[in-house]
Amino acid sequence: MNIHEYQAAEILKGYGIPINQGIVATTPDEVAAAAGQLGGTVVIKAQVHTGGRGKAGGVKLAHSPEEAREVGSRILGMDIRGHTVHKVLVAPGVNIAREYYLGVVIDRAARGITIMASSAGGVDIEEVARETPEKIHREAAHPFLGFHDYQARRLAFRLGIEPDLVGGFARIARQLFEAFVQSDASLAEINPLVLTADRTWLALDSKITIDDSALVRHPDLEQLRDLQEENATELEARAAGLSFVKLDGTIGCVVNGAGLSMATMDAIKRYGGEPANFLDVGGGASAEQVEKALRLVLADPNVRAVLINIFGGITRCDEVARGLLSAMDAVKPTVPFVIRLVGTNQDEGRRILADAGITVVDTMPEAAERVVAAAGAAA
Amino acid sequence: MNIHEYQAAEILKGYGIPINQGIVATTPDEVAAAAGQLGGTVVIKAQVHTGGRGKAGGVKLAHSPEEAREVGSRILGMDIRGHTVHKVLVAPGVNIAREYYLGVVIDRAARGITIMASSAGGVDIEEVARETPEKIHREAAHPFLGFHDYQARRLAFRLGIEPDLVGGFARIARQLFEAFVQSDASLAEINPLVLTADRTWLALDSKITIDDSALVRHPDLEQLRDLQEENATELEARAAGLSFVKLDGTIGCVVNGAGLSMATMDAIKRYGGEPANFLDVGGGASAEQVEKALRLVLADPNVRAVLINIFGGITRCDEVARGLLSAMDAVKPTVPFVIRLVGTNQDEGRRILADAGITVVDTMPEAAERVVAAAGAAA
Amino acid sequence: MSILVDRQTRLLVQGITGREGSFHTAQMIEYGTNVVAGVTPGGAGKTVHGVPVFNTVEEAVRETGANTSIIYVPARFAPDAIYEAVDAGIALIVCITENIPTLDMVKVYHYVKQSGSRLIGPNCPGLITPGQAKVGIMPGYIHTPGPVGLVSRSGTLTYEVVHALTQAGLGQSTAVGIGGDPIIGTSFVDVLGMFEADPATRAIVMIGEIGGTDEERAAEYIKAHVSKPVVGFIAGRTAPPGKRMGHAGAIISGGQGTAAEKIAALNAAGVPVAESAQQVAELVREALG
Amino acid sequence: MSILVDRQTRLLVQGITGREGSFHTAQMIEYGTNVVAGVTPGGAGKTVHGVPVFNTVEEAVRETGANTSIIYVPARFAPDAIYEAVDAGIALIVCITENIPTLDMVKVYHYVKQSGSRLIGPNCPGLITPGQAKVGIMPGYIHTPGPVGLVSRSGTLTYEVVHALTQAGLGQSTAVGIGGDPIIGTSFVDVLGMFEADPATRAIVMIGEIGGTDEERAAEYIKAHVSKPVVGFIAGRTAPPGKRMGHAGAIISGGQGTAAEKIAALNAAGVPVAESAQQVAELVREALG
Repeated sequence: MNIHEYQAAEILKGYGIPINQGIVATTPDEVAAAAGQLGGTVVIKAQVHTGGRGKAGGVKLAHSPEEAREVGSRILGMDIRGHTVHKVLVAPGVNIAREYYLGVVIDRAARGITIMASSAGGVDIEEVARETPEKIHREAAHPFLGFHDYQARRLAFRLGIEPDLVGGFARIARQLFEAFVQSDASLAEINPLVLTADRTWLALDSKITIDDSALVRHPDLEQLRDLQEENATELEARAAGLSFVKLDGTIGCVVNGAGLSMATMDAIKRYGGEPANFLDVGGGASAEQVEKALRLVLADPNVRAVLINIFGGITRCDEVARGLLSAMDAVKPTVPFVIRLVGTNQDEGRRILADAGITVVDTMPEAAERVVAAAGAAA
Repeated sequence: MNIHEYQAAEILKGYGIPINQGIVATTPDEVAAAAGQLGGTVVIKAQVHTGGRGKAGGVKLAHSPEEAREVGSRILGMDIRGHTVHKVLVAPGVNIAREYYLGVVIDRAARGITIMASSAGGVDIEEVARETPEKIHREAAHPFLGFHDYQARRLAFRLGIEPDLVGGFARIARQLFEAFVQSDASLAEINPLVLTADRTWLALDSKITIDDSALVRHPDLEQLRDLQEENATELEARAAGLSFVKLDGTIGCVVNGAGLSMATMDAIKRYGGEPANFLDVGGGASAEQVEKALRLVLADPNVRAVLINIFGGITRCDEVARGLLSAMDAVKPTVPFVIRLVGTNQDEGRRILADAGITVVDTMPEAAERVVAAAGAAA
Repeated sequence: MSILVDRQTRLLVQGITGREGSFHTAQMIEYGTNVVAGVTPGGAGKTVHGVPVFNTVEEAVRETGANTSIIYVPARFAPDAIYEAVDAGIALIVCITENIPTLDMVKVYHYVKQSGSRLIGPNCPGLITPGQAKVGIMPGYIHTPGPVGLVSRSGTLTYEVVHALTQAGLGQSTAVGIGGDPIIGTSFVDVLGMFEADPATRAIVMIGEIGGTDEERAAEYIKAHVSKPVVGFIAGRTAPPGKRMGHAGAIISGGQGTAAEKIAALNAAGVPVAESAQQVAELVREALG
Repeated sequence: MSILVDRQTRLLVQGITGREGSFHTAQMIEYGTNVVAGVTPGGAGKTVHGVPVFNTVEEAVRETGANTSIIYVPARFAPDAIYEAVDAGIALIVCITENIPTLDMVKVYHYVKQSGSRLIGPNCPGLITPGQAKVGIMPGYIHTPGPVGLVSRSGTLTYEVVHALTQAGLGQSTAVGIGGDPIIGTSFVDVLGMFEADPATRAIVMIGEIGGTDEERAAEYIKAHVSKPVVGFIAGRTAPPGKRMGHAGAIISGGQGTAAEKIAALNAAGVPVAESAQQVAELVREALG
């Protein structure tokens, strides 16, 4: 789960990290009031769950409440990579001497947690990783004991930080690690972590992503979810226990299993179609799940055809067929659909569907080819 | 550091353990008031840093505030193994179905933490360990990951606890472990942990000992220190950075090093004397430390002679001799003393002391023999 | 021959009295798996489909000689169940449970690694040696004994491929679902090494998906250490970056983990990557000559 | 020959710029120890008594080939210093620091045990191989090379015994102070095994004290594995139960750890236990014939 910059900053503050305390505003008036309260130059930052805010014009300076109001009115409501800006963070301007990157991530290859730091702060770290990888320094946390103090100091020394500033940097690195672990994060980063002109450390921008599987034990973090930021259909799917991702194509997919769902999308693409979604109804493919899934898929006005691809495993195909029929009956799809049903008792299952006038195809390539043709015809 | 039962109970309560909430009282009137407030039968328990309270008459029931006042007046001021009772805990009477022992200790042999449980609760666990060791069940905590849930359940199953009560027992075991770790304890035990007649779990009596070396990071626990419970001289010694233990004999000891101090006490005993104290001035034996040490030792009216035993290691004996002289000069001991000084530059050191009219003996046996004789003559 | 599970498997089911555990116990017994014990705390004395239930894994092992365990307990309790199995000396632990927090798995992974046990999963369908033992939730009947070893991060997609292989007359030595989470106990490389060493396996199918770099590592490993033919299949060519595609581990992040990279790595290691289950079967048939 | 430290020792001092670290660095150099590096975070570029200082142990090892480390940092920072030394591959780590919390040491002990390093201490005087290397805070001049190996939980009491041995013309192979804490990296048993294997050691002196059961284990070990003569000395016959006698580890608790039990165990293993340092020397002389 993604949370906003200002929420991440509040979490980090709770672990002792010095943050550049700002004020959240949702209207130009609030932006002006915040700027007035903070005084001097302020920075106004769009709060959206996507990167590249700066390049998109979502981060701007203002030197007076009036200017802040004007900037705020431009940023609020702006679209950044498909995300509408509903909130901005108004924060004091900072006199920056140097900028660093500090991040904690799950390192899948090492099956552990890695702490990363770079003197190339304030820019996209993935770009740094690609272009000047030698500028990123890494420490692997011990799986049981965590991030040793000496490792935090070693990062500071490798960044060339002066002896009198090493302690402060190392403390923030350890606090960030602690915040990461205690929040069950999959990412926690400060970018930039700045050294101000008066030689103090300040987290200017922070980002935290929470492990979805761990949210159940963090009801406080679950509260930070911004429903405005999430796709309505994805929210509905999650509530229904379905795994759904909205895409831009025209062919709706209802599949059991995540890998099979992806493979189905790939097959559609191979035959020249564009999937409208990823949708995993789960291994069992019960009638209720399929019905919910169909409703969600058909709610997308872009959908011109639907491919239902079910591998009957433990659940027999005849049962799946009956479930499909009742689901189709309940939903009454208005676009063409192609059903592929394979597995235990597949002949019986297909006969049931055939009796209802529904043709079932045999292989995934065939199903993909047909649904792409159907979507083309429907266009 | 030892803390009182009522303090231990408060700590355990903070970790979610159900305790038998009582009221601390320091006067018979307070005892009566507490009994009135709690209503019904109460148990009045002496709060002293020693075991065997029950046998000593420090734990009694009372069935009315009047009886409680009477019982309180008998227990308050009582001496239990050399500890004067200044406080009692007045707690509600409990309808006990079964009693268990649950404890967490440092297991030196395993270099780890061991969780112990027994169905022989409410009695001295060391006695159980001696006489029916098969009644004590143990689980070793993982040094990094701690006490697994399954281990807590396994203890419950081994104790023959019914399935519906296993969860509650296991939870308390984990909470006790957590309290132990978070408090840097060397011992945390609930004895007895009772199952009440209405099948709920209740910690009736608890004990926690804190690792002295860890107190520096637990200022909150340091606050629990009961100065009335500690020997005044030991407190003064600790404040001066000396390691001092009061004993019952007549020969004061001032030694550098813990092992050498014990060996010195042993030597005194071997020659028929009784040491008045253990005292380690530290490896360096500076003049200030020796002076403080001498003052502490001489403050004990039982002391009839003093043995100063210094091994001059890194610190040269001539320096130690000068320090000793200035310390003796400042303190002006009124009882005979024997000095043994060995090590670097010992001849020079002894010459300095001889010039001041002080004889130095060569070996520990000789020193012990002389000081025992001196103490006998002084008696 | 085969790998990991066979007729010597003496299976323990952790969470046997739960809905999933009980259902799949019946299915596994029906397939012929030797299910010797179940564990549910407080369940001692019961039986489930004729299988005796114990309070602790230690007791179950002592009483029944169980050497393999399959875990169906909820995510909250699954790490503890794995620790219990490891500490009781279970050699092979298969964890079906989904949604175990990643930071729990960091500890579990290294705990298992330091022990003598092997963990398959979590969030996996389990594994099967056709005709001998099914330790998982896959439909047994689609499998048939034969020379093809399968290793996969996916569930139904694996069934799809197994089905295609069986229909094409190509049986399987063992099919291992290693799981769809970011951190799993047994990787492609581990299983590839076992298939390489297994005389019954003559060709290997590896089914990957987006996320992580385990397929790339597998490609390197194949190049250096695998002499048997390997056919690949990678799901998620069309998946967008930054979106979790069902499995917690199926996500392209930081520009890493794309299907294109994985396919390129496999091709560079001489592994053809199929575009459908049917094509997997064709490529395997070609490889077997 | 000798054990643990000798002319090949390349010593690193962690906490070299502190008062203790600096003082003892001078003392060790004066004794002839090859002190090659020091570490103090932020101290890189300095020298202390001619020894170059580095920011990290890793750097010090890379630049100087240090193979042994002695730690003089305060208790708060000592566990981290040990972790750093272990992770940098230091083979022998000697921790002088006193008052490290016991629960920190539980973790440190097992961390070191799982590594390739050995830890001596904490709360120990260090160790010395007379005439070759002094890695500790003991007065070097009282030692003289010879055939007696010493292992002790104590500091000044060891000096006392060494002094008596030297005065009696009995030199030492190596004298190891293992430390007075409840949990220490290296036990009597470990050092006894090394002395047994060391050709230069012909007799062993073991100096114990009240608390714990390590002396009892040592007695069992001696009975089973030590062919060389061993002489014991146990401090604390007169110590009362429940009172910490200076050392955190010197406490009789739960009826365990009394001097009487330890002496009985040693006697039962054929080890005579002396009542004074002079008697230790006499018994050693008798044993050496």
